[in-house]
Amino acid sequence: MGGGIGLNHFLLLSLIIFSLGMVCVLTRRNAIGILMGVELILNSANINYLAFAHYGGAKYDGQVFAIFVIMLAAAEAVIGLAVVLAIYQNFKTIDVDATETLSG
Amino acid sequence: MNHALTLITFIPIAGMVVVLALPQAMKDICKWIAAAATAVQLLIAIWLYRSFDTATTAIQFAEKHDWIPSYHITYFMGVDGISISMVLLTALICFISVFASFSITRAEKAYYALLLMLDAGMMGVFVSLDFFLFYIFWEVMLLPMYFLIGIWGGPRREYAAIKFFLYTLLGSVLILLAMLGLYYYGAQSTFDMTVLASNASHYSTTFQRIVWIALFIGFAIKIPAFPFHTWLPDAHVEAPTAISVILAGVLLKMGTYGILRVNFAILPEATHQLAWLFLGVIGTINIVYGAMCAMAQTDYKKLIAYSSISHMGYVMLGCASFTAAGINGAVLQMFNHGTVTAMLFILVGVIYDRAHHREIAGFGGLAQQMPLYAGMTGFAFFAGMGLPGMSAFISEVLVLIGAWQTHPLMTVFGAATAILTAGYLLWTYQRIYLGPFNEKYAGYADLTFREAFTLVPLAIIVLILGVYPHAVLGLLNTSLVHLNQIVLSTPGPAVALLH
Amino acid sequence: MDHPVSITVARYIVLLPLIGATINFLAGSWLQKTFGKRAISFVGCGVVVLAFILAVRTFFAMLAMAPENRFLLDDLWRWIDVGGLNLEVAFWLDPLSMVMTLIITGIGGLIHIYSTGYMHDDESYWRFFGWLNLFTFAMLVLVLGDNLWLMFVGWEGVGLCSFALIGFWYKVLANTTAGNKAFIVNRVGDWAFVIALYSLFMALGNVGHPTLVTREIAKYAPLLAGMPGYLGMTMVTFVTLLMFAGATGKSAQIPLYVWLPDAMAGPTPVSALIHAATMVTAGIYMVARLNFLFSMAPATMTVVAVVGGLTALFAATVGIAQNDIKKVLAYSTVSQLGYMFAAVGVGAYAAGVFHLMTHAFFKACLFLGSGSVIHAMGGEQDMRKMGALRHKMPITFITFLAATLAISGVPPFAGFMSKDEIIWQAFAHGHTVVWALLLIGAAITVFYMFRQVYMTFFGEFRGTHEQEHHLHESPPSMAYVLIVLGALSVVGGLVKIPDFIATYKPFEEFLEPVFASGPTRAVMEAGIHSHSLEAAFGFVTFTMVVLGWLAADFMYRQQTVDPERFSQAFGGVVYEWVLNKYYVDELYDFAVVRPYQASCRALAWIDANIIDGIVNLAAALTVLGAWLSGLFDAYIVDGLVNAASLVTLDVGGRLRRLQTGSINGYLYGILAAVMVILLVRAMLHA
Amino acid sequence: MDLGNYASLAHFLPELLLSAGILVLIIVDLLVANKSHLGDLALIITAGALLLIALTPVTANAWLFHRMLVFDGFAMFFRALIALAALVAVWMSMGSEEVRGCDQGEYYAILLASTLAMFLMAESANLLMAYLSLEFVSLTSYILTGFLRHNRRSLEAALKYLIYGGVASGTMIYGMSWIFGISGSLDFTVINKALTAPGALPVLAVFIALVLILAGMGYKVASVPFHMWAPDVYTGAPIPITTFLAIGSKAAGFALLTRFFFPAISSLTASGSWQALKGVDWPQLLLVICVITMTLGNLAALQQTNMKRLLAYSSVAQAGYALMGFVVLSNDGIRAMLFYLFAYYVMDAGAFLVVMIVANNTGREDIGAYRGLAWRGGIVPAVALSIFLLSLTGIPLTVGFIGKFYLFAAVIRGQFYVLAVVGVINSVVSLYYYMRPIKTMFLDTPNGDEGTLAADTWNYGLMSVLACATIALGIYWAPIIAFANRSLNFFLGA
Repeated sequence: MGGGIGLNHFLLLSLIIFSLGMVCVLTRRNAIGILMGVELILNSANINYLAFAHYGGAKYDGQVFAIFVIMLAAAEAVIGLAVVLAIYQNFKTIDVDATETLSG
Repeated sequence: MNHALTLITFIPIAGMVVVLALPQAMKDICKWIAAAATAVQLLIAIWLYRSFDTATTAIQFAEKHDWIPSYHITYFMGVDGISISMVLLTALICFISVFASFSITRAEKAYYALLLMLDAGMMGVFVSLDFFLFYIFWEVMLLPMYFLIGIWGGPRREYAAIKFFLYTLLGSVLILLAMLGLYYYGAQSTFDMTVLASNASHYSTTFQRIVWIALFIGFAIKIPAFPFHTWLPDAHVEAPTAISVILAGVLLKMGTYGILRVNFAILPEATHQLAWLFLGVIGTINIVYGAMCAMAQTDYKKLIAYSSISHMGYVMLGCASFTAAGINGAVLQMFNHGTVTAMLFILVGVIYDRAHHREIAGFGGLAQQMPLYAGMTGFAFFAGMGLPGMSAFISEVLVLIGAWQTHPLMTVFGAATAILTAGYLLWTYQRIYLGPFNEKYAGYADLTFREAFTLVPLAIIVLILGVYPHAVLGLLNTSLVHLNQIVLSTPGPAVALLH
Repeated sequence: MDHPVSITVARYIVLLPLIGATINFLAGSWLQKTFGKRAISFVGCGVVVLAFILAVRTFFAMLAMAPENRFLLDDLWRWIDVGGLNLEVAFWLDPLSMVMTLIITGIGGLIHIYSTGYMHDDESYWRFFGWLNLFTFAMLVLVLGDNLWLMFVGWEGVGLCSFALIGFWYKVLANTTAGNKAFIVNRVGDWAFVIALYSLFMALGNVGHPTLVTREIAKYAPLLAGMPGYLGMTMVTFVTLLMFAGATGKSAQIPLYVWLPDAMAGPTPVSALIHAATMVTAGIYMVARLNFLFSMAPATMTVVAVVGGLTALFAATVGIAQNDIKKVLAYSTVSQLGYMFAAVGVGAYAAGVFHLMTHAFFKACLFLGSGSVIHAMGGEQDMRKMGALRHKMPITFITFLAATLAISGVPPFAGFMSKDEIIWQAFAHGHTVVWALLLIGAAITVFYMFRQVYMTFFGEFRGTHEQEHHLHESPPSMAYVLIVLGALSVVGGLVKIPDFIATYKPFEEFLEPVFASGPTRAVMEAGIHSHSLEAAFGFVTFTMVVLGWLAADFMYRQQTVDPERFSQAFGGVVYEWVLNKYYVDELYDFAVVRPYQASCRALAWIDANIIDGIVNLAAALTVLGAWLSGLFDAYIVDGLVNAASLVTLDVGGRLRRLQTGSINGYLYGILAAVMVILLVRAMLHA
Repeated sequence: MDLGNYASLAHFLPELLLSAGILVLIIVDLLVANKSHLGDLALIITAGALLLIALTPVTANAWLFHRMLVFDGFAMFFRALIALAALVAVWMSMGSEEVRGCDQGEYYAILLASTLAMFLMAESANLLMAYLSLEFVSLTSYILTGFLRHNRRSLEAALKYLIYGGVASGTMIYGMSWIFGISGSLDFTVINKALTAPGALPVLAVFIALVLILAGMGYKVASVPFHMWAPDVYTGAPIPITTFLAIGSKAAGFALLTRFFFPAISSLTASGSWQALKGVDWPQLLLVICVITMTLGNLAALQQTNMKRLLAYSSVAQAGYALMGFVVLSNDGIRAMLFYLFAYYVMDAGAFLVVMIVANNTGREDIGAYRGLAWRGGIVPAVALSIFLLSLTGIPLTVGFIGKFYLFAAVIRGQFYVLAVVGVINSVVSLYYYMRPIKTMFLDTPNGDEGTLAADTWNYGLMSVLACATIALGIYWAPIIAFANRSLNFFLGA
């Protein structure tokens, strides 16, 4: 690939994003924040799919996959927000560690 | 009557169903239903005994049906000389123990239902010749035992019950693994014990030894062999009288029976090489250790429990002797210990029902208040000491006379224990029944008719087998000699025996 | 002997007492309530007397036979048939067991009759006769059993009865303790005995004849010659030694004699029947019965002779210092048994059995006499409280004196015939040491016996007034028995006159066939045969007897010599020792009983705390594991979270939780897991 | 054969019925005022689906919808199992006090949707389809878990489940992307060809990818270390949903796991054992996970006092047992696993049902509510619960024992002796906590404050059926094993 941008650059990028997402998920105390982290992870995957699809000889499988991921991410976010909202209505906080009635 | 064995095994289940079906109002008659069921069982057992052909080593009254063909699991029942005596014993002890249970007043329906279930389980173990079936019965019996100890037991019943359950389950899972090993690595995939036995030579020596030891531990816990015996005293002390009777009378025998039925028959080579250590030495330890621990007990029932441990040691030693006399003596000892120890536990129960404690030190001079009871106890104690003219004498002599030829040193200890046994039994007798009368027990009734009814038959059997042991030996001899031959035909142990 | 005559009478002789026992035990208390003690006496004595009559008839029938055919077998049923061990329940009636049977049923019968008087006031009269009958049965099984296991049945059976009768008055704890002691000490002997049987069975099996039937052993015993046994002995020596060890238990020899003196706790008729006349002689009977075996083991023979001699002397010395009228007789019994063992030990089997018989006569007489004294004294047994009884109870006195003369070996009383023979045989067979022991023993015997006679019947009465007032001759049932036994003590020995007087020995000839085996003959023939020498030694013995009598006479009748002078010799130390039976009981208690009990307690503790502890430990470990897995979640997983969340939240009580509710915790968990997995993977491939 | 969209529908009837049913439910929910019969409707629909499954001939294996789904015996088994699970869940929901307060229409619609999703999960033959169905299941599960809108525990559980699931699936698709990259395809058979083809394989990459994928699938079967959501979600969700997750979702997870790890990336040898990719030693990894899962599950369960939580941990341990059949890499193992999943369905459903009955009556889920149950009018549920728990322990005459028996048989045959010993030791340990409720119900005497139990035919009926099944199948299980055997064919056709 000479000096140009190649598959490995994309993979590296996606790996970085994946890691960022992981870190975000692990450190955020706030439900929204964690969901954002999840989004990052999903998108890192998307980058992979697209990159592989582009460089590999495969048909449009990768792109299709990516589209579905985006869509499902939205669905997941919706539900997540709904639940968060419900919790907020009930106990006026969305700090996940504050919601601790479980674990007996 | 070619379904005799199915019948004898499932009659109690039928009884159980009836008992459970009874409306609460009629709970008083469930004891009689239990009695009837066990009585029928006893009759069938006697019929089997009368029509058993003692001349052959073949399986008799065999019943075989496919069960799970895809896995070669069959419903295979049958008896030979080894099991027929145990069938007889089980039927007898269960019959007796029903009458020993009449003092139970709490949740009778459940009690008798469980008792009958236990009965069926034990009977099943002795008649089943398909290893899988054997294992099912073996485990099924644990559950009623758990509840019988746990619900109707003494103060520490929960501890004793779960201890018994965990302990024996640990043993049986090892048996399960061993069973699967035998199934897969044998000449052919089967659970049929007779076939497994005929293919014994197929297994490699190392494999045999591993499986043998796994099986041994499984069975040893039931015997119970040192050092796996500690569940027994607890279980006995907490269990109600009738359950102790069954526990000591039948349950313990299943361990040694299993060793003969599985270890000896299916893994003769490993048996030949390992028995001197696992059966001989441990058996001898059982004998001496049990007797010495019994000497130091302050609880009447615990003392008897330890004496059981001691007496079961003779069975193991006898098996280890690999002589016709020794192995016959061993199985005869299983039978005799069953009857004698049943008497002992019933007798303990008699006084416990009245005094509600078992502290030996707390009694004294009971012979004046309850002469009949004292007399009966004396009889049972001397039977326990293996007094000549009583059954246990014959079996212990046979065991030792056989063991002497292969393990003299162990035999010396085994024989010496006769002194120790006399020591702790006589001392106990003196402390409880003789000497100045402890006025605290004035007004205690002597043996009731029911109690006498549970004791006298056993006493008669003890005497008959003392003067005419052939009644049982006749059953055993052929099969046991044959089994012994098989074991002896394999290469012996590399280790030098303890001479 | 290979072709015994088949009979059926033996079973009746044996079973009659059993029937009596059964009736007494099962229906005794009822009979006693409804028909009174007569019924019991009728049953109890009836069966034994009947058995005696049968025995006598059989005896004469036997006399009618040719000596070599005097072997009768009554075969009942197959007892054990396993692994080559084929045993019948069968009774073997030969001259030896005939003699024993006559003694057991005869003397036994007399003592039964005596008991009707002696035990008359006991409320559990029926129980007494039940046990007495059962004992008779067991004893008959012992002597008539045709194989050694059957013999052992009787052997332990009599032990049981002895136990029960010693502790007959069980309300007194001491009595029951004595009973336990007797049984347990006997068991020690039995231990050796059964091992002997095991080895014998195996040895015979190795030569192709596994058997324990006495006559077959006799047949095949020669095959055992030279066979190596255990502990470096030959098999025969090993076996016979162990058998003798068993005998020392049953027949109260050193070192197992300790139970017999205590056994005097039982009613006096019991002491007479069991602990003098019959049971304790079982050991001698056994040796005589197995003479063919013992004769093959010279080493054992020597041991038997020496132990016998030692016991004879040792027990006699203890007898000197006893003040309890029965204790004296007890030790005298031990001593006399020693004589018998010495006899069979040196090879004079016939003499041994002969003394067994005469001893049965006079010792029974002595015990019953003492019983009648105790009866008269209202239970008093201390001779120091007696005296001058000869006026009040002449029959007892006369018979007692006769028996005393007999035991002292004064010619022509029964004891002389047998004891003198033994002492001579000891020397004749070259056992000089044994001879010396027995000789001294004889003198001491005379001394303590006459000491007893003088203390009891002479001097002036030393008891309380009501005792004196109460003194009376015993009822006829007892008196007649005494007379019969007294008479026997006088004339009972006339069935064998010492050779230097006349060759008249029908007794010995009667027993001849029993001792016909090669080795036995050899042993018996061995030694000196000189009538003049025998006469000389007879004289020596007699002088010793006279000396013994004089000493007693001076000290206790004329009282010209004060026994105190001797008892105080050596500062009284010796006396103390003798008085306390050399502290042997204390020694055993200290060396055996206490250590054993201590170790039992220790073991029980170990069992409850360590062995069981291991099990509980396993359980504990599981729980610990659960707890640790909790810690893992709480500290490792959650800990990181808290490290991160200190800023935002109170970390509160979450540390304690097994399963934290923290989401981040989970995620950290996963991450950690993935990392670990990858690391492991990397290592695997490094 | 490779069916197009229309042709596929013939093999797709149960799913179609469910889809139709979902719509019907929603519409009816909008129309009728009395919602009390929606449950019956849902029950009928589920039963119908089950019926269709029963009627479908398993003869023709096929690729559906252009190789998106596969129709084969293996799929059939899980369809049946999941449908049964749904049936139980619906039935329980109708008898549950908790659910009665909820919006019936939505509830049942989502429940059925979840069922449909699980079907797809069991059938998916393509990474994309796998991801979609898995997410579908997840999304519905989140909603169902949080369905008790005013119950704090429920909502928290939902949130945790969701976030956890999001991360897990995210990780999974990231891993999938690598597989896609390496094999150049999403289709399982193609992947298989590509990976098993001769030539150098980027071993480490593949391994990492598999580990990441495992995170996603492992969280569905709740195996350590991806189990940590289970206790909270099981405790928080309404009991019928807990049951559904425990038996249905877990089953679907196992289906996907098996289909991916066996047909997709391993190859079947003639001897009926499976050959993993050379150098990629995920079997060892799974072996470790299996051992840790059963052990940790049991140990953690030892300390629980809340019945739902205890059963949650027990279900973790049970997953560990089932994995034993997975790691021996043989058809024996898979057969045993299938049987065990079925057995687990019967006994675990029963156990949760009894918990629900007690909760209905006493409103309590802690073990204290069971004190002396047998002696205060609850003898039937007490006996039933004992049967279920003993079955979970693996005591003979219960289906649970047979399940364990087959698992250990496979393990022994595969010569994993250590695993076998660990397994049996674990079942001994498990006895201890399974016996605790039994002890409490029979050996303890009630304080009197626990309240009594009123028998209701609806729940007791199902309970009795399950209890009888547990015993009956423990005595004669030939049909089930035959079914598992028949289901043991993966369609690998071109």
